[in-house]
Amino acid sequence: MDQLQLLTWARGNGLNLALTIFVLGVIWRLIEIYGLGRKPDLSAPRDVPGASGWHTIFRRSVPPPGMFKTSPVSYLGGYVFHVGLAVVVFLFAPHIELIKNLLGVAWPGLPSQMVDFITVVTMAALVVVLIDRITKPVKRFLSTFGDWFTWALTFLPLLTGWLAVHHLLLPYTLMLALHILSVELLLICLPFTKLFHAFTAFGSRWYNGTVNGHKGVPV
Amino acid sequence: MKNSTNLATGVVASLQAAGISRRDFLGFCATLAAAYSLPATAAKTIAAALEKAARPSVIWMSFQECTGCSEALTRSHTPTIESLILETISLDYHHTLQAASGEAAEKAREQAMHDNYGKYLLVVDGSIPLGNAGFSTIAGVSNYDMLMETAKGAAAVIAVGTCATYGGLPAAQPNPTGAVGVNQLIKDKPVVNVPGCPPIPVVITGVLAHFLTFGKLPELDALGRPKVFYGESIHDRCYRRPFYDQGKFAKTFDDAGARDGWCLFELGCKGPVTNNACATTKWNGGVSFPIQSGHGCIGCSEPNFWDAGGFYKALSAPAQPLKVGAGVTAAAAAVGVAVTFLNRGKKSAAKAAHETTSLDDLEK
Amino acid sequence: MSASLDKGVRVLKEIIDAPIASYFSSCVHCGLCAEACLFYTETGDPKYTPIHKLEPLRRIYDQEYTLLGRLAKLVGLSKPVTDAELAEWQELVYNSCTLCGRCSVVCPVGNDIAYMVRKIREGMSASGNAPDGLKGAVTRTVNIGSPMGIKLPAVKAQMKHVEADYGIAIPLDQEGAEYLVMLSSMEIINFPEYLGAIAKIMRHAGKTWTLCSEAFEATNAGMQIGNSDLARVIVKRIVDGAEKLKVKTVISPECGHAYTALRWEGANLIGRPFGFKVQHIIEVLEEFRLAGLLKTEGMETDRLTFHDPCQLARRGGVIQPQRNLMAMIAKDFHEMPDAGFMNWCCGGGGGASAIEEGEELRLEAFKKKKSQLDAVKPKRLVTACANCRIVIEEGLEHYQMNVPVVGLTETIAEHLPDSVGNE
Amino acid sequence: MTISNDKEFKAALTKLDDGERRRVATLLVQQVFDLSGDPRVKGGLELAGRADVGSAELAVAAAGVNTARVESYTQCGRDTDWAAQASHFVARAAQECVRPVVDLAAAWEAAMQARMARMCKTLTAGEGTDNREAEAQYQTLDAFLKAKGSGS
Repeated sequence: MDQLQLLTWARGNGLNLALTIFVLGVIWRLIEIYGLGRKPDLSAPRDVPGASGWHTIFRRSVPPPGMFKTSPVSYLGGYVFHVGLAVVVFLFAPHIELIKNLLGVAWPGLPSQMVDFITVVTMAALVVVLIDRITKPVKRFLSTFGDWFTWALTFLPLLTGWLAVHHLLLPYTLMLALHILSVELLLICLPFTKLFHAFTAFGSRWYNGTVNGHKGVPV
Repeated sequence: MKNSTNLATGVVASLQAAGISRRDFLGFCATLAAAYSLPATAAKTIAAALEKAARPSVIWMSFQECTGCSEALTRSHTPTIESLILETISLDYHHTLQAASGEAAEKAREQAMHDNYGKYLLVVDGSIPLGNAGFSTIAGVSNYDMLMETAKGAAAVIAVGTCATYGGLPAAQPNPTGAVGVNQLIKDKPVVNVPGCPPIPVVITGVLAHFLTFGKLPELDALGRPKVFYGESIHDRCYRRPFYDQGKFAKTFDDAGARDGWCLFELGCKGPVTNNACATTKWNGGVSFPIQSGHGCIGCSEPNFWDAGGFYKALSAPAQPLKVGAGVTAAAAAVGVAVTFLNRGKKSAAKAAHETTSLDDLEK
Repeated sequence: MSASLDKGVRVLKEIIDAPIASYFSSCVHCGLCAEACLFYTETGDPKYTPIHKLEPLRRIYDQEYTLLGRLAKLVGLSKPVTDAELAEWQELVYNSCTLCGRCSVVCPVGNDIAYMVRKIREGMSASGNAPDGLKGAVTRTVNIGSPMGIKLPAVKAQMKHVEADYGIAIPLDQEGAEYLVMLSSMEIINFPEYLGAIAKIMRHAGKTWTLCSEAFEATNAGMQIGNSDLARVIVKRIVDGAEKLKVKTVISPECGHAYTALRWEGANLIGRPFGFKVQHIIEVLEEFRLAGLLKTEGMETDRLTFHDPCQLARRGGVIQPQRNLMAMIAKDFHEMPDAGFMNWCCGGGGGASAIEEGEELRLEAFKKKKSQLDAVKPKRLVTACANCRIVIEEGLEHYQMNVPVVGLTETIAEHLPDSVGNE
Repeated sequence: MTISNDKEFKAALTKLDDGERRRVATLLVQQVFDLSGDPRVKGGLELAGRADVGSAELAVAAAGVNTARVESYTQCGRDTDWAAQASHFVARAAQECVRPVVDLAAAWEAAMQARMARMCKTLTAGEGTDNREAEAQYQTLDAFLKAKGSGS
């Protein structure tokens, strides 16, 4: 199999396989998690504006009072790499083209050079959060194989994509194939690792906001 | 064209006979020097070498092909220097071009092989079918047998066109004839791949000129291609590249973006994964190349380009219609519901087995 | 003597629900919850990271309720939870967690960690791994009626004392009163002034109220130890008492977890909504204030600050009323850093103060409160939880700080005119 | 005149000056001191009982008494030992005696907390209702007033 064939496989059967597992995994895991249900709260609710699951879904994206200065690296690094990932994934024209092909929806992209810059910043942020994970006692204490593995899963698509665009290390075609394959690996692993927080974080925030919102606490 | 003889006629003389000035010839040499990354003074060296070069014997064999490669080389709108290089070689066998036919033609080939054993160049266009010897024969001889026999005495083999290099169209899925390229069969001597459908004429002549000038083949990359012509992707040298960098893409072939010359990536241009010199040397004497004409690169010089997901599909788009559909969703839901059913059962069982805690139950 | 690992695991299987599944699936090990926990910030020991305190529960969830976890368990790839492990976790689940819920409001993915600690305690208690101090407290509550062993005669003696002190009669078992006033053991034992203050306030506001001889104790050690069966027994007494006396509102005393037990867990424990209202005394005071029934006289002139009990504020939703009340009587009021919603726990909530072996850790964690107080340097500290009050007083004593601690209710009462009694 | 209820008791306290009130309060607390035995409380009471006590001395004593008070708290959820709790109220009552100024409220509080101490003690044996401390306090104040009256 030559490079173009590998690329074509990655764009064809590979993508098919990865998306199949991804869709399968996401739906299965979501049902598995939320199918457990919860008991209704029989206590009399306290109605306070702003105290609800929906509010918390959004509000929790902002650091609670005092937290930013205790962990600036976690917050800054986290913001930069999450926003950066979102920009790179959803605003790079070739990626939009993929989404258009998959879902039939499209939107304007950003200039490729800007995406290139954001990719570098995002990778830098990921390296910073990795160093933070290694050096901070709490993070290191909590870290399992899954944490290192998912870091790599997130970093590789950025790195291979960036290397491909810049024709570094390997021929573009091969690097592009590796880039797509790394994304496919990410898709396959996402439902079964902590990366699934991309879906459940919203559910978790909603539950937290709802349970505490019932008490009139806008968390 | 005539059945060439082995007479050593000066290149310049023959060029002049064809109405091409020495100035034009030197210009051609300068182009080659630049292509090979040689200093400007090398143009003179090339010119001198070409002037003195003996006319080497060349055997050109066409297998499963469309003659497009030969056409590209010879049927230029106006006679070009590329086509005239052919005048400088002793093209001893080319069954499309040669006057002789039948036994006489085959005899010419055998004669050339015999006379120049170990020194002649073998140029091949077209792929070789391995599925059945009868799929493609010349004078009753299978392509495979003829290639192997002729290659034996060749100094080097130049595979011209994507069919000869990688199998090309005949090898496209499902490859009914079992077509392969030359370098999959010839392992014991240098094989230069000059892919393209067709290859850029100046690249073909450039390889020949290099051989004539320096007596050896140009430096090749991992795919056997001359690095000088295939070292960079079309995307990298494309004049529309700034639009790619700015994120300006034509969405259809006739929209405002297309008219303004925006990048054709989203229309399926394969420039990024295609290594060739189209964007720099261009075609027809530097007039244009596909992207300049408003059509994306189809990647014709890359292996398996026929099967690379469609000419009009962006590189980042799925190469084939995806099959993730209702079936997968239903299966996923089934797994989820099954697990949930088990989970609920487990939870209920735990609840049913719950013995109300009394104070004693706090102690082990 | 029947607690066992099996029972504990079974209970954990029973309590795992969709929120818990979602929370565990969302955790990215960012460790931010540690920064919100005073047991980590003051010791620097990563084992006090809140989410880590739930590790046994996480494994049970994974092994029992996820398909991949089930498969891993089937082929022996995952480590089962052991009794020794649960015993080891006792310190993390009880001594070093006050259910203050700070972690729950900082978690970026939205995990309500305190919710889960409350739940894992169900399994810990069922497996016999609850601390002795809490076992004693819950045993006394169920058998005697109070976690501190107080019986009705002690309450009656205190009523008598307060009647003499304040010159106001204390109603007992008066059917049809508007308010049923609950007490915490702490108030019966250590702070008789609370009952006096209530008497004064109710007289001032012109409200009818009563104590209940069958349900005077508001605290719920069953909830603290994390056993819903026992918590139900305890809360049922109050429900029965309130229904028997046909009161409109039950007032939870100045005690944080009693409020949570009654206001938020109560109806869920007995499995039906209450027919009466539950309010913390601070909410009642705020209602009186808004209705113009609270006419205070004079202002405190010394520098004051307020400590928000976690269960009242962050976990209970009562944050502004105490400030409105302070504004009525305090001229020189200053907020501590992080006060209100993000206030730091005293270090002794959620049953922690009943655990003797946790005392050293508690004093270590108190450094957080100390630094908050150092930032304000108040002359006095006002709070609304008897347990906070004692834990803080002990901490202040340990760190040789001279800041008297008083309850808000009694402070308000002091500013009410002595219209009838004491003459 | 003899004091027979809290109203008269309070009225009598009102008429005293701060120094006298300190000494009366101290006498009332010393009456229940046998329920404590804490040396810091003892020392504080001895100091407060002196007519010529200085404010610096009082401050030192107050710190010691406060420590005794906090240490003797029964913590939330712990089993109550009423005898120990009596000692807590003795310390709390004593705290009123070592204040810089013993006003009416402080003297009253000292008396009330002393009664709480006695009440706790009676709870160890009985039902806490056989508390005669109030009467004992009336007598003590009577005696103090008589001595004061004969002295002046």
